[in-house]
Amino acid sequence: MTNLILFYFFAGLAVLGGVLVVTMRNAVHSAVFLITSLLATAGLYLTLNAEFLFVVQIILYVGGIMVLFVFVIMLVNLDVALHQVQFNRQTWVAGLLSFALLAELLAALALARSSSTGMQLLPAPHVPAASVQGNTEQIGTLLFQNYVIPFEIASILLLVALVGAVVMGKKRI
Amino acid sequence: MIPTSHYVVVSLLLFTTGVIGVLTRRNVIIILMSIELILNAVNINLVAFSRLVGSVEGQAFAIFIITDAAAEAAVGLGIIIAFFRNRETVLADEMDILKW
Amino acid sequence: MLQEAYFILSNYIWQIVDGLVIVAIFPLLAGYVVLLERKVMADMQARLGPMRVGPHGLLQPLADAVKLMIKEDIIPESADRAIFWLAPVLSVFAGMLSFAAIPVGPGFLIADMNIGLLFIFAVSSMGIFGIVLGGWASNSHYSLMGALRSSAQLVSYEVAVGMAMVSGLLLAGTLSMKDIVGYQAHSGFWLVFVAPVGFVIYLVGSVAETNRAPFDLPEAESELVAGYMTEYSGFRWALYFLAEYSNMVVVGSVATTLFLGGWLRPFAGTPAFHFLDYAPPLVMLGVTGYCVYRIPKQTGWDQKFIMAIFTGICFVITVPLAAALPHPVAGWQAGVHGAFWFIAKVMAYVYVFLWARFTFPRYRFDQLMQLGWHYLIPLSIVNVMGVATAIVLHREAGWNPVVSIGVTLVVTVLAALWLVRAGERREQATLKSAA
Amino acid sequence: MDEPQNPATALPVEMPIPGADEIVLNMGPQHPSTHGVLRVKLKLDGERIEASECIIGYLHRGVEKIAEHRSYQQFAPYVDRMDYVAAVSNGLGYCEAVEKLLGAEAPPRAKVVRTILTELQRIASHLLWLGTHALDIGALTPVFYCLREREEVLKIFEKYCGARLTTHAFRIGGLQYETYDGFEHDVKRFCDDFEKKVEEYEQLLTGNRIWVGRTKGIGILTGEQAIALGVTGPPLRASGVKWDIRKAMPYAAYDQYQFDIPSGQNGDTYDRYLVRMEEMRQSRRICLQAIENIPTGPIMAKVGKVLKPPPGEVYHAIEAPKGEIGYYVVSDGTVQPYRVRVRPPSFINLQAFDTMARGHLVADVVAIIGTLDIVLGEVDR
Repeated sequence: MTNLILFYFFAGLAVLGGVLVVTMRNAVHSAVFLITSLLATAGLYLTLNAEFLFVVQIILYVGGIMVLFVFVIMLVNLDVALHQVQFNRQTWVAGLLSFALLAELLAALALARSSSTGMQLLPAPHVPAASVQGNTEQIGTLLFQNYVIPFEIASILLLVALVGAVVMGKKRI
Repeated sequence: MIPTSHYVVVSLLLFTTGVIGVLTRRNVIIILMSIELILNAVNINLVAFSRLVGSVEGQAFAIFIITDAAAEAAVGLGIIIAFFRNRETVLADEMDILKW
Repeated sequence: MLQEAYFILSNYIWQIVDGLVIVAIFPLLAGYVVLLERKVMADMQARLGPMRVGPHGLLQPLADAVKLMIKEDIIPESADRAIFWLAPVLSVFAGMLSFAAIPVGPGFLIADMNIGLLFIFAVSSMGIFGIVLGGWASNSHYSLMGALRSSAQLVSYEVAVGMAMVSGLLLAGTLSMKDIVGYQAHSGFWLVFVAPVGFVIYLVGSVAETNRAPFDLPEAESELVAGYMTEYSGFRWALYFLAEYSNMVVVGSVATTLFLGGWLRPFAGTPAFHFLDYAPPLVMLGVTGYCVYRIPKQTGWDQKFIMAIFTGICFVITVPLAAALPHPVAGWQAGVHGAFWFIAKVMAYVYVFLWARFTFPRYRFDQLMQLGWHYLIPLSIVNVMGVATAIVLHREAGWNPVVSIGVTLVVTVLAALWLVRAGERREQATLKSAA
Repeated sequence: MDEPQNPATALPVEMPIPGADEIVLNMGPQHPSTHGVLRVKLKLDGERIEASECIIGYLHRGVEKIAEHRSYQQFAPYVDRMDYVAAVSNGLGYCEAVEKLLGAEAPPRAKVVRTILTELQRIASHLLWLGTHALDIGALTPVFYCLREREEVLKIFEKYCGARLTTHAFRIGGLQYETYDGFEHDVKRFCDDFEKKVEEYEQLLTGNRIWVGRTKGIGILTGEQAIALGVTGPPLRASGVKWDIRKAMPYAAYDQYQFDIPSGQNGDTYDRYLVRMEEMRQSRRICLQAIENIPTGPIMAKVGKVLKPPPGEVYHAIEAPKGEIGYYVVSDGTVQPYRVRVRPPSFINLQAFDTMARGHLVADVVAIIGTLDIVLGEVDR
């Protein structure tokens, strides 16, 4: 019961935040609602017992990426931009197509639930009985044993992105 | 225990919102933010299914996606800064000369 | 529904009580840190400091709070009202939420999360938004520059602070705040003696993280007026202020937990030092005695009365400390003694902050970044590798712990010296090219 | 920032296309570290200064104009209010200028007492400078120590003439007051204590890495630049030019005493700091020498009650704590000066601000304003 209330709270906040990100005129407001949405998502992770991901989401997404966004929004002076038209001309087409996509995906989900041959989404998830290791240790073991090469590749990707960002941000190269 | 389908629906909604944002907004920064929303929707799915399967691999994948998002944001915002410095705009449909 | 509520209440009643106590005490503590700061500052500067409100200014925090609350609340005309409102709240929210994971004493904490330390790290990283958004929403150049500075500063120093924490975590092998202290109790050594370099990095980094002098550039008074707080007044300003001092207490608590043995008494494992258990009640008794001695010296019955009340408070604190004797190892006895040592250590840590503030000039922004990126971050990485090597040498290769730690420590310190030398050479080169 | 572009206040550089991080920042007139009501307009690239402009006049009181409607003696207190932290030096310059115009000379005893008081004033002024400069750079504590020492000097002034800040200590022709009993003792005690105190300040700041980092290489002014800009006082000497009016054109009783002129090599903020610290020591040395042997005799020359200098003009300059303060007095033979023009050191030193500030960061602006040691009362007059 409590879990369900929490879920609906976080889910509603996440979706509402997402919608406001897309509709807000001012980029800083969009960023604030994106932060809300991301935090709500972090809450969703908690309801899924993924507490390490909860923390990672806050540290990396909220404390890292979003700071970068806000930083750039402030550097890029948007006083002028506020008075410009915020949406493209193809808004309606795009909106319709997106809703069509949503309807399609929802239909697929509904079909999957009803069909017996489709993917079994309905059965209650089987959670292993309280595992000896905590969530953090499990992820750590996984990352540093099974996925150590992807992990290193990701770190190189970050390094490349770092260099790229520095080069892009430089005035004269 | 909340059914996995609930999470999938939330993820779908977020995903669609993100897609709408990417397709309709003119401001590149907001487009980037919408991409973050999409990535986030994917993460919810991954974590939800990871619980369904009963392993944490999905969470590990989510961490990779967050890493990707960070890299993408850094480079994307770097490009926006560079572009703004030269062209004084952050609107996607004004970025139309391919080379400057 | 009701059953569930009852279930929650009955299972978490102690957490709720602890939470109420901690949430009630820590803002007060933050207020009194302000008084402490002013008194310490006055002492270092050959003055008396606040003396008017209450005997020796003891009621000054309350007076300040009342004054700030009834002050006119000004929102600049061209400010972004919603975000202007949101920003200070966010700051305080981040500061206060961190208290949830701080173990004040054994069994005296709100939530024993197995990701406690990361949780605090995450929540305090959210505090950046309070500053950045506040600076942006004020629509003033000074505020904006303060905000940009602080976001750059916090993001850079977070790396060094995080790495310093990692060096402690590697040793403790857990993220749970409670277990970290448990590890230190078990091993008999505070981590500061095992990973001193990590502690120093954390000390410097945490000063920068809390925007305190000599790293208080976001609010550099002489340059940016008050940085991101320039346009704030009254209660909103008080919220920022509260956030800053709560953050000081939070970083002090983290340092205490991670490096200084948390609630442990000095020499907790050595029976020969058990007499130290008598120190807390004796210290408090001494304070009480001093207060009694000061009562007749106050001018006016009101001052005498307030002094008497403070005497009473000190005595009330003394009683459970004394009652917990002679062997405070378990239950509430351990809790009160643990809380005493914990708060004492936090205050000592905060005192270092104040001491630094009144001694050093302020860094310039590029120097600050240089210190962070050229010295602290490389050093913290070297330190993490050193600690990891020490652990491997001890646990896998079976070396003597003292030898393995000593060797890696020497290497780390050499690396630090090399960094400093390289930095000096670079500095001279730039000076030469400038001239 | 959106004010109409007034050509007089427009930035002295052409504005290129404003980039992503170029802003114009207005520092002051109400700002904690512009030392009064100075307004500095900065054009910033990020935090780097591309151009700057000082806008003054917020404290203009028309001191020079007032002089034309006051008698010579009546005007003397007004000069105290120009550089209000070094009132004694201002008064000395004015009194000596008028004495020169009259052809009178103060008696030896008055000269020595004037020297002592002026040197004490120099110490007081430098102490205030040190405290506020350190405060600007972020060291909160030295200012209180400095004010504590300055208090001792002000006490001596108070005992001597009843005023602490705007003393009006001297009269045209000498002194109005005889020194009080124990004057020598007070000065001697102050000088004896002061030796240790300077050491204390140096311990706090001179070797401090942050202090050195904040001041070394900041606001460099070469000797040629300094001379070209008319900079005088410690900033000039820190640039390596050994020019001190006390030695070059001795006035009062300076020719009787031994003292050195400290000078620097790099002309940066750190050197100016060191020069001023050394100047305080030298001032103490002069005071100690002077206090040993104050001649007896009258303290006032015979100049009469009504001063009517012969028509003519005179320029007299002295070395004030902040630099050369000069008085150009024109007499038309009446009881009121025809024109008094003051050459204020702060005003002329402030000219060097733009030269010193370009290429530095916003944080350095406060260091540079601090190191120039300006007093807005004197800049605007």
